[in-house]
Amino acid sequence: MAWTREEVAARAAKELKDGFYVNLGIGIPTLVANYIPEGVDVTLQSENGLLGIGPFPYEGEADPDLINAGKQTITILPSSSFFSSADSFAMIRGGHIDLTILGAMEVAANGDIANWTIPGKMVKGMGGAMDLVAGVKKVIVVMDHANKHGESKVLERCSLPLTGAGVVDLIITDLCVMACDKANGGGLTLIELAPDVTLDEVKAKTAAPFTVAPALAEAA
Amino acid sequence: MAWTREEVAARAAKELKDGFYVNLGIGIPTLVANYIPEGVDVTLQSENGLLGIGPFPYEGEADPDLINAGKQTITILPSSSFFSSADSFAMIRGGHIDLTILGAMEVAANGDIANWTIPGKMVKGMGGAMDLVAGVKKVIVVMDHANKHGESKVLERCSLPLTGAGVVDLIITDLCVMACDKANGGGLTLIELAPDVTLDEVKAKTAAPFTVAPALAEAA
Amino acid sequence: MTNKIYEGPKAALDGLLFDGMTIMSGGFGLSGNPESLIPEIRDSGVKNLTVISNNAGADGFGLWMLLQSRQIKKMIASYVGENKLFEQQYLAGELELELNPQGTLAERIRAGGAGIPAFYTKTGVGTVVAEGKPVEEFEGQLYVRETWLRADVAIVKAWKADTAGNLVYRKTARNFNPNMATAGKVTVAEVEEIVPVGSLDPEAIHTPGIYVDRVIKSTINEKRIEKLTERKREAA
Amino acid sequence: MTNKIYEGPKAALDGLLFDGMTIMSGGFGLSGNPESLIPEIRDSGVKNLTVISNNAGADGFGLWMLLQSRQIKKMIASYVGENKLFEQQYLAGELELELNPQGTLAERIRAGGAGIPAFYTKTGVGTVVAEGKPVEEFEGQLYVRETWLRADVAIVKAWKADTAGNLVYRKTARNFNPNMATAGKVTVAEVEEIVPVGSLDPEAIHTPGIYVDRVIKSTINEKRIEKLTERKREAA
Repeated sequence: MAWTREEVAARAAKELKDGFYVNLGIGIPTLVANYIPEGVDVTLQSENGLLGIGPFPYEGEADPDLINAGKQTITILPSSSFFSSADSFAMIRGGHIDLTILGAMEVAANGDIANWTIPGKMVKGMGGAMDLVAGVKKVIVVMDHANKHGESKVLERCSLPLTGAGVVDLIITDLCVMACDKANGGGLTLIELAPDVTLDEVKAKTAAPFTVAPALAEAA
Repeated sequence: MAWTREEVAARAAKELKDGFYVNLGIGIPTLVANYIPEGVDVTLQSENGLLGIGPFPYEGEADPDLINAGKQTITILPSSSFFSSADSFAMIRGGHIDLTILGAMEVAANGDIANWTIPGKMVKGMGGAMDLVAGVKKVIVVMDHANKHGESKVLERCSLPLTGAGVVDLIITDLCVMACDKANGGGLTLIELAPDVTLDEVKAKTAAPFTVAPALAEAA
Repeated sequence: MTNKIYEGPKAALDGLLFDGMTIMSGGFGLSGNPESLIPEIRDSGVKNLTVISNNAGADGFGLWMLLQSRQIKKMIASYVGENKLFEQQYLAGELELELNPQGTLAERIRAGGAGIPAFYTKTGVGTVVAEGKPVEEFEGQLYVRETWLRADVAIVKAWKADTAGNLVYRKTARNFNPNMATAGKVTVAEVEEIVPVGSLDPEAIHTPGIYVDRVIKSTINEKRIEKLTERKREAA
Repeated sequence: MTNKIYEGPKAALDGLLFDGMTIMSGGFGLSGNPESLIPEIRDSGVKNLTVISNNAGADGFGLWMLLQSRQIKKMIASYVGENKLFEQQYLAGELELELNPQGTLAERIRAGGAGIPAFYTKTGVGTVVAEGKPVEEFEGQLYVRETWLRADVAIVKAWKADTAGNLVYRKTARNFNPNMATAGKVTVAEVEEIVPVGSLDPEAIHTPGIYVDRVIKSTINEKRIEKLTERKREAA
């Protein structure tokens, strides 16, 4: 049985370590904040200029001057600090954020990611995504394994314009978890399967070569 | 009669305009603050991270955490603000300071200035001087016209290592005031003489070609 | 001191606007926008603007006004989603768009204010953003060279100004505003409150007065919320 | 949260020091120096240090201690005047010195923290500072390319820290400290007071806690004044 959106978020949350500074993208990544493991204290950065995102405000207490990068109203914590956009991206570009979790339209075996544009169809812009994938120490992609046409979003090479080249460390989909060896030019390793999802199913639905982690291979 | 140090400072102070942001170097330039004309409000910047230098503290009130770039204890004004060294030099390099007044060992007809080192003799460093001459909108040099050996400090070309190339706008010495046409590659024009100093005296004591402003030429 | 306080948006922009000029406008989404100055630019009728701003406003609000009036020739931004009018004009070829990664945009603006004509960043290497730009290796990694951005006029929104032009911003409404304040040939700030010098903590000034030429009290301060997200209070 | 508060200078530097390492040390003159951490580095006996600091201390004080103990192999600084010991060692060829314009030094450190391996500046063009470096024209003016500076450890002095590592500095003792705090692989801060989270104004944090790995309360906080300048109070 494939993982739900919530389960994918929960699985991603297991990658959080105590003391981490983390930037969460919009969509499933935002849900990760709901599954931070007990005893793990992470600080969430919002690239519009906040370190230490708190929970959503109570009804009637929203402040238009206090939003996250997804433009949602939020609150702060006692440890929070505000800063400018240039300072915020100095923090991101400078490698000070431990982990970012982002959605994607395509991810490739070489660690490339495409998540910002479909030429001729979508004019939105990359926002801070290119900075995050280039600057953050560890990049995790959470997404459906296949698009709505049933085609694999895990590819040998991306077909869409890239957000970043050779930047992805880990891919968490509704079917499985794959590690990408970006330091060595790429190469995917299947390291975990969703419950009742088989290796054969992943093989059938993945348009990229991958190896299987020894533990999983034995189990299969 | 040549100008005294104080008179040179007073003459330099005439270049201050209302609303100017100004950085004053160490030595005679610091004295300029004592001669700011009536009705002219200038804000003094200190490159160690302060905009709005106040007077020296009253006896017994000096604060070791509040110094100027010459490491003298100072005070602040109600309009003052503190910032980091990088922010301070962003302000300087970015062309936001209207005027800087600096001392020099040599100035050349092409606008070059040397004021930071004598090879083999002096190991101190340039501090912020190179940033100031490169970044500030208008650069004024105040100095003795001759060194202690009686040799002109106004030269055709500097012999000492430069602080900046083609950066000086105005030279105020104990003998005279000379403008430098740095925008057009240099060229000095004598525009003012100290009382009782003659054109011939300046010619004799200046090791650089210069033209004489029409008003002065007529008077001569 | 030359007086920096102006009586209203019209006075504050007087003499500054001309066709073909470049304007920076602070804000992230609809947070921290110079809400009073934008309509004044619209009313001035100035044309062929290049506008540098992270976003392009949203339906009926912010820079959207200058799109609607077709005063913008080119936008330099990082994200223009959630703006149908923008998409229409762009796809119809009526609008030029230069998309920048948000951090590159912020740094280019900072560089403009700091006298740095170019710098290298890892952001965008291997993507369309790096096309046509020098790419160079430093310590075994590739970086792309980006250049500074400066504007004829920067308009920013702050929370408070003192009469010397010192500014403080409020919460995440700070965003691009302090960086843009440094990168305009002339910087005009609108604020919620103008206070006497000495009222602001000198240790906590976000924009020193040297960067601010003209200040007005905001005449429009709507602060529209784009995505209201709230939680219920637990029962006692 | 991992605990950032350490019991003293020795604990705060434990495991961080090694021969040949690069250390950044905050301060301008004797203002804002990490006075407790420097003697601890001396006592550790670590050798062949490259030290990046605007100055090199003054007689008996600050980095002077590490010169005296001959632990410094190379200084990167903007001004080392008023320091006879430095001059002696340098002229005797016992010490390497890389002089940087102060603003270039500050910006190189900021660039190190901000992931910018190189940038262009007008400062130093046509001087020895530009020798051997690429010089390029932008918009009709020449600029020299400078590279980032980073350190194995940055030691900084702040006024207050909270337990999340957020720092605020005091007056002009701020200087290079916030920039260096961003550019160390590990950053150790000594402060006059450690306060609970929530005690510092989130709008006025100078160094967000993300940059600070270890915090101690200063054990030495002498703050020597180099040039006492005062004025007399007018008679009443």
